Amino acid sequence: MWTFIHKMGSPPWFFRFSGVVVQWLLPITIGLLLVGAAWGLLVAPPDFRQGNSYRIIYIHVPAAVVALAGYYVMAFAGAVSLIWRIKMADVTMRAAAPVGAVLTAVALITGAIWGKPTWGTWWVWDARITSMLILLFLYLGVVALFEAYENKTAAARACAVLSLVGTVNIPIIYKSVDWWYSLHQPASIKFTGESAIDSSMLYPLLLMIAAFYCLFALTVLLNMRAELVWNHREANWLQQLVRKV
Amino acid sequence: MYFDSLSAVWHMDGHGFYVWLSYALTFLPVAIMLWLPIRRQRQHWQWIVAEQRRANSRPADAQSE
Amino acid sequence: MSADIPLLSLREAFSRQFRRHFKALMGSPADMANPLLFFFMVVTLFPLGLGPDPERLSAMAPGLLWVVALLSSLMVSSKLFGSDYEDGSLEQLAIAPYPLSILVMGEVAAHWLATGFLLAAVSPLFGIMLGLPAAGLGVLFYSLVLGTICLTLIGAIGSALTVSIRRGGLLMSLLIIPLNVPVLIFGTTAVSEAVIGGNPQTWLTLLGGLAMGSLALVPLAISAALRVSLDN
Amino acid sequence: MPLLTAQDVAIERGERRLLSGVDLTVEAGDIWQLVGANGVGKTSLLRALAGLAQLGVSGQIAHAQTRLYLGHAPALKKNLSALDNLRCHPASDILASDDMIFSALASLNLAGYEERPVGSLSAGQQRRVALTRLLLSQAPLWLLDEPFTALDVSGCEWLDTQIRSHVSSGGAVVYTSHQPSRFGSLQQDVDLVRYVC
Repeated sequence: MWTFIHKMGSPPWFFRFSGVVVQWLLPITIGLLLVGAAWGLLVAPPDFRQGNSYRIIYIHVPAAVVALAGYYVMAFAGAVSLIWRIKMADVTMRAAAPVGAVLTAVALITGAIWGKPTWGTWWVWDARITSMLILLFLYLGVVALFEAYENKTAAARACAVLSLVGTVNIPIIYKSVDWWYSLHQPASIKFTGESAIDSSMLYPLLLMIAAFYCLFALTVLLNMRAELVWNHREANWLQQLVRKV
Repeated sequence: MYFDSLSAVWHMDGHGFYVWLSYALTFLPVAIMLWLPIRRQRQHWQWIVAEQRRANSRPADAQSE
Repeated sequence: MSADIPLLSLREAFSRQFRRHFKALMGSPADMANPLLFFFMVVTLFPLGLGPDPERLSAMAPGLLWVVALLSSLMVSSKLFGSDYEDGSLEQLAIAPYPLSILVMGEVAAHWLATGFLLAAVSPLFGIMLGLPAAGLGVLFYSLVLGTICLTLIGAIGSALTVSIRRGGLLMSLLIIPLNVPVLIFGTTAVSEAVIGGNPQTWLTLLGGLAMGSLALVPLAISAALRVSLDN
Repeated sequence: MPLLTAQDVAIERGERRLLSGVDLTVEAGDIWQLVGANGVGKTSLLRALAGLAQLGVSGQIAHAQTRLYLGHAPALKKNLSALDNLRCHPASDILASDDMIFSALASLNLAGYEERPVGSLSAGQQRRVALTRLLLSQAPLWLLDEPFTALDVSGCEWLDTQIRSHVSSGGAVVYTSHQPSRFGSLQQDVDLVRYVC
């Protein structure tokens, strides 16, 4: 285990390893996304109350779930970078932030579109959407902070501190927004929980969640590889690799 | 397959616009998100290749002159 | 000279830092008055924007007061470490033979007393101006005392992270506002509950818990962030 | 036991490597001057030796727990008096009585200026207030960044005397300057040109 982590910290080894992973992950991700989307759009039955508009759930919920998990991945990388000072962790954090921000934005946009046929309005200050919006701000803060620092090593450490503070705060934010919403909840727009979801609707949802996790991993790896090529453009191992290909 | 015809798939009992719009607005950014790093890496790779070629050809030029 | 020199006690080092910053703040009354003035002016804007209907204003007063308090706290804490960074005090703090997190807390405590606590103390006055019912005034004060502790501490993280960046002010609000959401919710709810004769204790307790948790964890984040800023 | 040891220290800033392979052992009684052209990394190395800079610094640095660092910035609050500034200095390590502070300020020709806000003093006077710290600390190791700039002749002489007496009583000094050696055979040079990448 330790040797594996140690190897992950070495750019040449990681570049080769991630190359193999990406080769497999790219077709798997695209396949999962297409199958899941087709299943959710075409095969699954409509919701008896919301009709066909509920099919947005197959992208909205996975995007939201993975966006939140992505923040924890980013913060974990930040902690590794702060404690063990592994440069690869910096690269991971930097690669994960924009991906998480895009997924959060996707969850917000699809949520808004879903709101129109369901609630009759594009935007509702519902607990889940509000929490998503705050998560988007947290992500944008990390991205903006990184861009603002001139020294990129310092930038990575500053972002690590910020994302750790955010991680501690996220459960509190989610909980407080929940309470806030339940205090002010208007009776007319109650959202039916998905606890009663039928298995014919659940399987494509699980498939799409898996697909979005793969998508997250894939884009982060691709971002990291692009970053590595740039950072190590003068390093021996990369020069040799380029010569070979 | 739940729907009977292609137009039913497109229309989705009046919800088609919302469903297809949200899928489009998901897959477009996802595609861009996948494509950008691939393009960036390829670009940098080509710069390195070009630089190596230049470095290799320079001594050869000097000899031929 | 021997290697182990009798140093100051940690408490003495902390209180020196507190006194230094407190005196410096007292020396520039304009800096202390600015957030209060800002509070005052925004409170004036609300009736102009929303109409003078007392019922409507008093219904919105808890939320309005808390949002303005949050903004004015944000405004002052964005400059918390600015002068320390520019005049070199930060370097001296970082090199001092005491834990940076504790020294920094001396400074944050002085800052809170001179801005946050002052704001809380004056807030009932603004509450009356917006027609906040008398039942809410006391809770407004208590909630702001606890709440400004959190706001100041979180603001200090933001200031520490952005102090080495030119034009860090706007960035700072982006970093800090989402982290302040729970404080705002707990504070506003406490005041609203008091107004409708409900139970504000729960929410004040939550705010107190938040303040205690921040007091325990935030100093570490501030000192880590300051060291990063010194390295930029 | 040496007051400061640096082994194989390398310094990089962003992606640029400034210095590498710096070895330095500072014993009690030593005066070291970091010599080099502008921009070579004198201040960066001094900050690294002081423990102020950590990012981009590799190698081993061990130093005494208390050390005195004077940088370009005077670390003075403009609207506090010199007295208050020195009473509550962020890095103060002794309980200095007001009398001690008064006599320290007087030895730098600052008698009569103790209670005035530092912001109202001239740049040279502010610099001397900052230097007063040398008398109000027990740190055995002094790290001084360009201490002789912005000082008049008498100020330079005062500083000269302080450094000599500090060293003779078992302290050590590391300083940067682009002026030639001031302490003759007492001091040793670290020429940074040798370590430039």
